[in-house]
Amino acid sequence: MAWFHKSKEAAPKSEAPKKEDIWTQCPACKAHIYKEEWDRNLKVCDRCHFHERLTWEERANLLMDEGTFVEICPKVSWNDPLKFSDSKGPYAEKAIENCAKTGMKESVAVGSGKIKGIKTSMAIMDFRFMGGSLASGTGEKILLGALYAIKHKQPYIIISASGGARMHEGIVSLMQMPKTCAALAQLREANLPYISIMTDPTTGGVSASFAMVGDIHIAEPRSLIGFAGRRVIEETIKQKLPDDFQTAEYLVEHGFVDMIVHRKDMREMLFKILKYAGCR
Amino acid sequence: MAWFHKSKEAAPKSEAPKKEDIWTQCPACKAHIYKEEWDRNLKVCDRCHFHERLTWEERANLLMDEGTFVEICPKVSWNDPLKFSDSKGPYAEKAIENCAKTGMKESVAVGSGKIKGIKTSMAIMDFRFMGGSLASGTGEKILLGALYAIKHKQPYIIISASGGARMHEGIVSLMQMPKTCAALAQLREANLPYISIMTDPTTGGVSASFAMVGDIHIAEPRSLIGFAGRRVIEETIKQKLPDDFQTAEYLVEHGFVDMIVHRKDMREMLFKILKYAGCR
Amino acid sequence: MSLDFEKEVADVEAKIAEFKTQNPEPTGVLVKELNRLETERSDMLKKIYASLTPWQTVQVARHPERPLIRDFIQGICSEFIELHGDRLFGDDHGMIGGFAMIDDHRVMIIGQQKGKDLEEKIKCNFGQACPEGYRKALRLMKLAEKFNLPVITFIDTPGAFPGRDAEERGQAEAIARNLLEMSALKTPIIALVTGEGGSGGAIGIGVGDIVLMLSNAVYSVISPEGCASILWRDGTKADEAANALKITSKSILQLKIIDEIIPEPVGGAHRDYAGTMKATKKVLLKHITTLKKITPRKLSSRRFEKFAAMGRFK
Amino acid sequence: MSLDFEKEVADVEAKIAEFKTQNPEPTGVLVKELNRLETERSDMLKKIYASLTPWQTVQVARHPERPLIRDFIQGICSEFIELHGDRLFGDDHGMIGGFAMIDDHRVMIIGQQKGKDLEEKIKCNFGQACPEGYRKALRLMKLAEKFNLPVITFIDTPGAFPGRDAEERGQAEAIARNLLEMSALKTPIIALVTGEGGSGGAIGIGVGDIVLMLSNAVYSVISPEGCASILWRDGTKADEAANALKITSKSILQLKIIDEIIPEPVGGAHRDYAGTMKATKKVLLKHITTLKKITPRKLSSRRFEKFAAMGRFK
Ligand SMILES: [Zn+2]
Ligand SMILES: [Zn+2]
Repeated sequence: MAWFHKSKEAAPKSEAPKKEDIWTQCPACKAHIYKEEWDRNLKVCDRCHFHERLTWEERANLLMDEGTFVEICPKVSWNDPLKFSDSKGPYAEKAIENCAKTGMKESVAVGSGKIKGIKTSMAIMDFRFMGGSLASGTGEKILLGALYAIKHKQPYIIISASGGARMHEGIVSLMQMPKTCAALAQLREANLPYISIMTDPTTGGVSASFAMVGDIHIAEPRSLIGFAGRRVIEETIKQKLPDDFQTAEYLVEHGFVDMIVHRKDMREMLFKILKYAGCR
Repeated sequence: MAWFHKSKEAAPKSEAPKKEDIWTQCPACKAHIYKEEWDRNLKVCDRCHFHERLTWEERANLLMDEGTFVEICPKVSWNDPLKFSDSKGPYAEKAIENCAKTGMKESVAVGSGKIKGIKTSMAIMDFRFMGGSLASGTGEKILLGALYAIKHKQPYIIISASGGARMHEGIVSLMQMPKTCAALAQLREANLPYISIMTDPTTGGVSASFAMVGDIHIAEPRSLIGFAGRRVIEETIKQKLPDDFQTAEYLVEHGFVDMIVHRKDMREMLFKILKYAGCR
Repeated sequence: MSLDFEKEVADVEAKIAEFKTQNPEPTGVLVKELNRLETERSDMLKKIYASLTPWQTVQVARHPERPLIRDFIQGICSEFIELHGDRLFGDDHGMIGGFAMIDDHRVMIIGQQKGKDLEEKIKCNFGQACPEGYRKALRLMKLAEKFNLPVITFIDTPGAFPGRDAEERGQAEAIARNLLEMSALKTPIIALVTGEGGSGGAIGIGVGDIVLMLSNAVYSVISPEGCASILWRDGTKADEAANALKITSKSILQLKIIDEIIPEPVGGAHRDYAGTMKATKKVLLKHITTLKKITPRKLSSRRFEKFAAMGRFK
Repeated sequence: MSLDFEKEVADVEAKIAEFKTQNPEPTGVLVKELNRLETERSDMLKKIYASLTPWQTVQVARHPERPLIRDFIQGICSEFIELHGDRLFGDDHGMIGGFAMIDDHRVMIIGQQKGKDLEEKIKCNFGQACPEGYRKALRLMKLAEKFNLPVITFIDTPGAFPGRDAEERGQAEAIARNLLEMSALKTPIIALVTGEGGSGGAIGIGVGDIVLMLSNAVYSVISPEGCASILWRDGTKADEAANALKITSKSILQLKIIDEIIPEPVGGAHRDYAGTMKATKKVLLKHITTLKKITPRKLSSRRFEKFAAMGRFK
């Protein structure tokens, strides 16, 4: 398997490799793992099966036929409708920083490409951009992805990775919930398949909108999926929650996720499902 | 209120009225009640609100504008596809007895009439005919009622009173469940309203078919409504069930009945709902 | 009950009460004095309510005497036939609904009920609906669609219930499903935020052709307290958060998220039920009449366009 | 495990086993003797299974080694992608389903799983599905409708689960809803009773364009034991009840409730999985091919006519 195409900007060759270039540490079980093995395993820990968060490029590379993924609305960007500031300063500054850090303009990349020859539209959220939060730009891009799928009679796949709505855009971010769902209603009206992939984390306003209305719901192992936060719930019910509460596996047992798919099998599974959905 | 029109065959006038002509006893709380009061109260006990089972004529009189209810398939009758006999003898004999006893040919009367001027089709089950059991004739009549409603663009109201499927007709009686529901799917396709009224009892195959797929679910107070029998459930779970288990009130709390309506208010409520449904 | 910032009004009100006790049937100069006091009270309220801070508005929106959906139904509708249950799991008392008549319009009314006394509040989960509440709402909307009835939702909730059971029964799915189905519903929908428009729990019944707010209602992606504790790392900074979040009807109208504000009587809806009902009824009737003239297909495509445009800039 | 009425077969089988132990590699006359014994066994089975009483058939249909839906999937399908959950409450292990491939046909398979060992049986509730099972089945059927996949249901259940929770979550509603929706579904449905077709729990996924039974399956409105205890007031009269209820595939075919019987190998499906799979696959493929040629609208109207005609006499 080599879904991770080599990075274009390979590290400059230095005399002796540094320690952090050779070793990495699993964020979950803290095991030390060869960086090469870690990457070969698609950032999944062999020991504890933890699935590390991926960037949107890594996901696109992982799932799409090489070089086929093309963004459809790369210019849609973050907005600051509230001129919002919090204790750490203006939202605008934070957004600009996030752009610089990620090379993205919003928390999602939306485009179209091929999975083993099947054309599909795809929205890929990226947790690095402000925790993958759902804001006006995110909602707009997800909507444009749905409209593109309708126009080109393609299926739509959304990969969620989000802590929820972006408070900094206030009520405007809340409205991205109905907005994205309204777009998916149009997709349904056009009788096109919609696959929702939930990765760690898929919570709050994202779980309560586009992530939960798929024809098929797939989750990566052990992803956190839920509406309210664990702490809020524990405060409400004055009880400790079980350890596996709001895990992908828990969601399967409670009827909200069709299947858990390991990252290495995701591309093949999507291909199979798209075939059942009649796509070619 | 005088929904109960006088019986055509009034009792022959004798010198002194007998005790049982003056008094009746509530089957639930055993209170002694003047027969006149009992009838005036539509066979509802003032003391414990028990709703005594009614004959189909009583229901038709109660709900329909006087003289408007006309049966649409009075000739459809019971059948004996299995040539069934049990320890008490042939089913055919029992069925003939039930016909004689009730003046009916099956456990339901189906017709069309008016509720305060609004034309409606209506199926009225009668518990006297073999416990209101669902058999081939019952299913056929309920289906014909739906088709009549579709043909004449009328709403459809079914009043259930049944212990469930009639074993004596074996698999044929089981097939009346999909048969009646298929008819109601046709009614839905025609965009016509369907109101299900559950009276005591509405259980087994009747609760698991036409009774439970109404646009609106109305129940008479304290009616027994459920799928499996209390004894079977208690044997399965090795626990006593609460007293109010499977009562109409319990069903409201669990989300399966829209409202409980006292017999005396039923006609007015149906009229109101039909107005909301756009009928005239 | 008077709020913090109404202290001086409370003083005048106490004076009025005392005056009335001492002068049960005032005449002449005493009438004049009473009028003066009442005018003073009214002017004070006008002044205070004309310049409420966002955080003060939150307190008005949450006022324990603020009219609830059952008050609106009683005040606006000549008939209400309550319908119960989601046909799947239960009947949520925190989300009610049923057929109702407003003048000669038959409609379906749906909304959160917070509860008046403690017993009712507990029964209603303080207006925090569970998945079965959102599913009941959807069932009733689908029924309204079949029967060609306009849907009117009354929104008043701190949020969807954040309980373990609610989570396990699919709070997220239930809200998401409603958003999708409401956007495509083929009958008019009017959504009115009467009190607290709390996040996903509010929008879960909030996808309307027309979206309205009472003037002192608030509508927010997160409670000011929640926002403060996350972004200011200090729950007591709720007033700052309330400012920053732009949650008042005026701000929300400016952001083009709602279509119209229904003005409340002087001193807030809780001070004058009748006036609130009258104002609300008038605006609802206007929109019902207009929306009924649009074909169902056109309605749902307009509704899509409306929400698609929210948060689309330049 | 051999059944009561198979005593003499068991004796011969014991002999064969002993013979094989004593003659691990038989030649000449010994081969002949072994063949003789196996022919004897086969003839006995043929004779017994040719004239099973209805009550004996029930025992075969309930045989602990009878193939279950997961066996059929493994034996018939080249691919199976299981889908979980009803998106409302839970994932019922007693009702499973998913995408599957039979030769080059993509289909949706749905059915009750009774479980093999005790642990699995408990997890599956012995094949007695709960409301969430019926709702999962419906969700998958709707998905199949959207994706244009034929639905194949495998029916094998003593009945829907008669538990308190199942009742409270709407066992009746869930089954009724399926009956209505299946009758109108716009994709082919083939229903196959593989073992026990137990009452409402069976028909809850049994509304097919084509309804099939394995030859030793039974299909009944009530279990013979249940019927006996009600109508004979004696649960041990199950054999009489089984007779009277006409629950064998032959009787049900005569009553025109099913379209075709799939013959099982000699001695029942549990004695020859491979033969059972081969026979089942052949019949399924025939009907899939035929049904795929019919338009969805035509299919659902034909399905309505089919069930409307059941129990219509003269
Ligand atoms: Zn690890
Ligand atoms: Zn009584």
